Amino acid sequence: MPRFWGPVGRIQPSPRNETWSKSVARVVVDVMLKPEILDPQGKAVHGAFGRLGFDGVADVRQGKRFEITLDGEATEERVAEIRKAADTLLANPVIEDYSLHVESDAR
Amino acid sequence: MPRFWGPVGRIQPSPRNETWSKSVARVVVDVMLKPEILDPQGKAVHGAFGRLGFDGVADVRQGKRFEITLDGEATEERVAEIRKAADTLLANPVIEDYSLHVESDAR
Amino acid sequence: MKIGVVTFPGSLDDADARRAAAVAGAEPVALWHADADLHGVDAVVLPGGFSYGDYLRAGAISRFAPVMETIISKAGEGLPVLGICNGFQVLCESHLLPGALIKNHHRKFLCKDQPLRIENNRTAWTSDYDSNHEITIVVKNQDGSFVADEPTLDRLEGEGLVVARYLGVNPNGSYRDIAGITNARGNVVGLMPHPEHCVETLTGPTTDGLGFFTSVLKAVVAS
Amino acid sequence: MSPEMSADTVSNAGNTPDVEQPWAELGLKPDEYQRIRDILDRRPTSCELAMYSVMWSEHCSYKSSKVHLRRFGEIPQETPAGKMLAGIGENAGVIDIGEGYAVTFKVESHNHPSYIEPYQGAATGVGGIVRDILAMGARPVAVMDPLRFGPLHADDTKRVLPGVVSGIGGYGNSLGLPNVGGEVVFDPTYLGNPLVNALCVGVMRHEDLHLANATGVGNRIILYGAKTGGDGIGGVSVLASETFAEGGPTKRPAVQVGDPFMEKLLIECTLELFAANVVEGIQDLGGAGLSCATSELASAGEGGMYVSLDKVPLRDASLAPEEILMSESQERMMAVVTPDNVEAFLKICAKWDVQADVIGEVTNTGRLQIDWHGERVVDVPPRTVAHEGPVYERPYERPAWQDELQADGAEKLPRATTGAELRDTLLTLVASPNLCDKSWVTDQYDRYVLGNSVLAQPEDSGMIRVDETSGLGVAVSTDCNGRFAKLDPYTGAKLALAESYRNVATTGARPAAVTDCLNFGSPEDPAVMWQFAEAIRGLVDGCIELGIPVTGGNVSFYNQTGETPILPTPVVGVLGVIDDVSRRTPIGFTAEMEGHQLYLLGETEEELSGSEWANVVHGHLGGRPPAVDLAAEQQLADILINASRDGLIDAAHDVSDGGVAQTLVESALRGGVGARVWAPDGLDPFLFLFAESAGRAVVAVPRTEEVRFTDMCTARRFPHVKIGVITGDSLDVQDQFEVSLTELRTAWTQTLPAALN
Ligand SMILES: Nc1ncnc2c1ncn2[C@@H]1O[C@H](COP(=O)(O)OP(=O)(O)O)[C@@H](O)[C@H]1O
Ligand SMILES: [Mg+2]
Repeated sequence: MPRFWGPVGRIQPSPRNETWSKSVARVVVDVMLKPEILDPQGKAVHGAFGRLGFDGVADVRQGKRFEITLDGEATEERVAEIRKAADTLLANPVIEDYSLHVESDAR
Repeated sequence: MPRFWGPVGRIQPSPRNETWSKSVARVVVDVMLKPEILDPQGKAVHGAFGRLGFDGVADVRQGKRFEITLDGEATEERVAEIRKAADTLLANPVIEDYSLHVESDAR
Repeated sequence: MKIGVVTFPGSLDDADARRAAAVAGAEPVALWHADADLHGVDAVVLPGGFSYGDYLRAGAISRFAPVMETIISKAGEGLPVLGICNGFQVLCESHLLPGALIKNHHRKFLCKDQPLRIENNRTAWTSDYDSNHEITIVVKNQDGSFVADEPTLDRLEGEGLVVARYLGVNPNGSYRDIAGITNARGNVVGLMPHPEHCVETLTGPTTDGLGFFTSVLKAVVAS
Repeated sequence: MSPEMSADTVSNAGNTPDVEQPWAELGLKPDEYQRIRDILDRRPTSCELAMYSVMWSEHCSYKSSKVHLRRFGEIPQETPAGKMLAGIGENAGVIDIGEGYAVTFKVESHNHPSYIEPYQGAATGVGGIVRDILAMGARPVAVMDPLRFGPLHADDTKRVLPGVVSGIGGYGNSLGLPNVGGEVVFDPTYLGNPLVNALCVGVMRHEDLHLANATGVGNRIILYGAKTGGDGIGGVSVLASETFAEGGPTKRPAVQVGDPFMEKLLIECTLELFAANVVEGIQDLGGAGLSCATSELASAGEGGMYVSLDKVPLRDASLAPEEILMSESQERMMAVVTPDNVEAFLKICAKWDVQADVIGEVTNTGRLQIDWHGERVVDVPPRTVAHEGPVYERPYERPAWQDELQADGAEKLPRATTGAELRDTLLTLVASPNLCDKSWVTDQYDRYVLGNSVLAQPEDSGMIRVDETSGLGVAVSTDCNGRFAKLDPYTGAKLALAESYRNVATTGARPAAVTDCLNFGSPEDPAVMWQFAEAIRGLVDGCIELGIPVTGGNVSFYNQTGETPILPTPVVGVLGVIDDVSRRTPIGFTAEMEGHQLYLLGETEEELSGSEWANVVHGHLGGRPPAVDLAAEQQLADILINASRDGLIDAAHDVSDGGVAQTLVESALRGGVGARVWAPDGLDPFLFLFAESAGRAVVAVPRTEEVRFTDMCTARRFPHVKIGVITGDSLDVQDQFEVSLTELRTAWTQTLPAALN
């Protein structure tokens, strides 16, 4: 349990707002429902677009984005590990596809 | 009904598996919880990484990804509209940040 | 005295809220999300449920309903508004109340009988409780964790705007155990637990929730 | 977009009799394919072939079970509560419960999908049964979920169980339906075959009863709800791919994703349509989608039906006509509406943001005719699709191992004898997966929504208030002990019925009707088929004896991994009626009951085979299950119901898995007050605590009512014996051992969280 809710997140420094000193890398995994699978969430957002008067939207799909900060550099080996995690943990291959990319230190 | 879910789905062609003929554009909005807000889902994934033996992960944050397919081209005006939608609807500025980018026709 | 209860697409506890209003002695009035008219009600309840499936963020889409425009403006004039669970989420999304509600820290839906302390009994919805009254009512939600930045939390506490706090085990990870908050004027209250399920011994764990509905009757009469 | 599609039309089929068709891939047998050709007097079009193949599948046609299910018709079709207003053959059975109300309830399985994708499989299982109830004209008011998984500590259970539970909660909670009961059972045979059964109860006024038939020539057929996508098409894609000039269709998902928000809109919209009186006939779309809905509606009507597939709103325009007919997209309904009501109908749908389209009409052709792109792709007699499918008399035979199994009784196994050993046994059992606290599961379900839940889990049955003024209500329980059914499927089915019946009566409601979900292995295995036939025989005999009919249910076959079938699992749901829910009897011992006398009703025998004790302590399954005496069950029920009505008892709890010990533990922990008990004279303390004889309950009698209560039992010559008194904060078994409620609670509650968190 502590493993889980424990003091995991020391503080969660995010490159979005902070400058970075240590060498860290970030891997991003985007998980989307397969196109043939119904996406009720995207549908709800699409409906809301319409009612709010945002026109010209053909479709909305809603998925998940995981930002994974590594403890050091994004070596090939570690990215392969994350890919394995994406296959088994982050995405449900029965209904989802994912794509993965490594982000450089800063944005 | 048409009002709401609208003539949404004519077809939901997805660039993932199909080739594209019509000119369509896709805007992607990534929404993440602000770094100071606790992210229970990211934390759970982080915990799972640990238990599955994926080491060296400093942090995981889970957010949302919206893939918005436009009916035509991604003109500046329409992207501005989507940005407005992101400000008011897709992200809650009290707890979330977002970033938006236009994707080219194919991946 | 009329209490209006809004039904959004996906509202679930609307009938329960109307029943609770009736048990308290008010006349319940069903309000419809797409109808901006409040039909002369003296107070409004935004009920629990999963409006629009809560697919985007809880309460995010309902906030744009026509009825909400009227409610937002009338709330500014002092109309008593109680948001329960999904209703609380709608109030935060509408910025009538600060903060936001995110997924429970354990990421599961949780339904249990929850002890609370009423910390502010000066609102339109809590005057029938003693100060620091301990009650037990139902908590049930998926996205019940109240979050806000530190200055906001400090302000809520400093100004006595925390209406109710969880006692015992925090059921959802809410910051500072906050279960409910109010605006400065005390007419708008957001509450994660469900007082409307606790008005009859036969169907609820207690009748401790009735006070919210009897309080507002008095508030309306007094005003 | 997709390549040009061309359909296999009826005229094309007439002109090309020799085209090879993939009937075998679609699961049809050679004689079945030939029969289709005989019916049509030509080869079927690919759309027709798709329809026949799916409607003649085991799941839709009940071809292996029909001959046995027919026996339910031998049960008198009256219920103790009132008339049966609709029975087997309808979407769900309906019974009159008085005061102008009717209730409908049914249990269904979603086992296989829940194994593949636990969350969505379970979620859409709830969605499907709720639409069945809605289709009868009723407002769904509660759900229950009998679940079975592999061993708690198996890895795959950790994948399946949390997904299933959050799927059931995710869907049911979002619909605003209280979950008031169910089961969570673990056994190794369910490891590759979890059982996810879902039950829904609905309430309506008599005049709101709607049936699934298409009558009235010229009446419109309206499809409403979600758009049609490529969900759950599976094998039919093979067929569809043949109709593409090139390229082939996109991938079709085998998994259906549920949209509970859509279903909530569908419920409210449909109820408003009923209230506005604009619906003639109605049918939900579940398995086999449009094929099933159109052919069943037409078959149950008197004429024919015409449908244009071009009017069906699609989520994916690349769908071939075969796929549109087969799609199992969720959250859809089909209604038959008179032409002058169409506008009102569409207006109500628009109010709820529910898409609705007129896709056809009732005709006098006697045929189901379907067009696509202006050409006829289906032209069949609807009854041959929906109701006159193949019927199999599958061979069945009592397996050779049955005798050996029954000879290996648990009564000979070593038992605890000293107080300390009994105490250990108790704590071990209380913490075992089948007997431990299930709130890790049930806390994920909303049991309060709608404000009419008078009793919910862990009470003996769920109880829902139907009328707020009179207090009229219904109680429902579901039960099955698959280990008993394995030892003797006939008796096991009767025991499941008896337990469910007893659970309903224990809460003070009078049992009135039965629904059942028969979960078995492969019907092609004669041993499994024998188990199935025996279970039905047990249910039929049992229902006749108890005087309650089977109103509907479901069969799930092929629950097996390799050669190993699951325990035969005939889940039985019993619904009872109570005049005034304020008279309900809960299970808990509360502080107000301090000093109440505890009585054990019924006889305790040396019956340990198939018990939880044998299972947990010895890992043993053998012998004969407890004897079942339904006349005694009926007497017990009468006593419990009368005692509740007359205020003679304040708490009652039936005795089943785990024996009297478990009954006492649950009552004590529920209310937070303990008991001092003793084994009655002449009864071995071990048997007193752990035997699982049927027909028993423990009741709490106020001292002031003791004479009246015992007089009532004596007058009925029903066995009753005082076993203790409610008091203190421990379970004190005199002369044997004492264990504090704190220690019991820790043992009882920690098991699931420790395994699953
Ligand atoms: N085990 C069973 N016991 C009683 N009735 C059953 C059983 N299995 C199926 N039925 C009945 O057979 C009919 C057809 O079942 P099914 O095709 O599952 O209905 P639906 O398509 O409406 O869900 C229903 O009326 C159902 O109640
Ligand atoms: Mg049906």
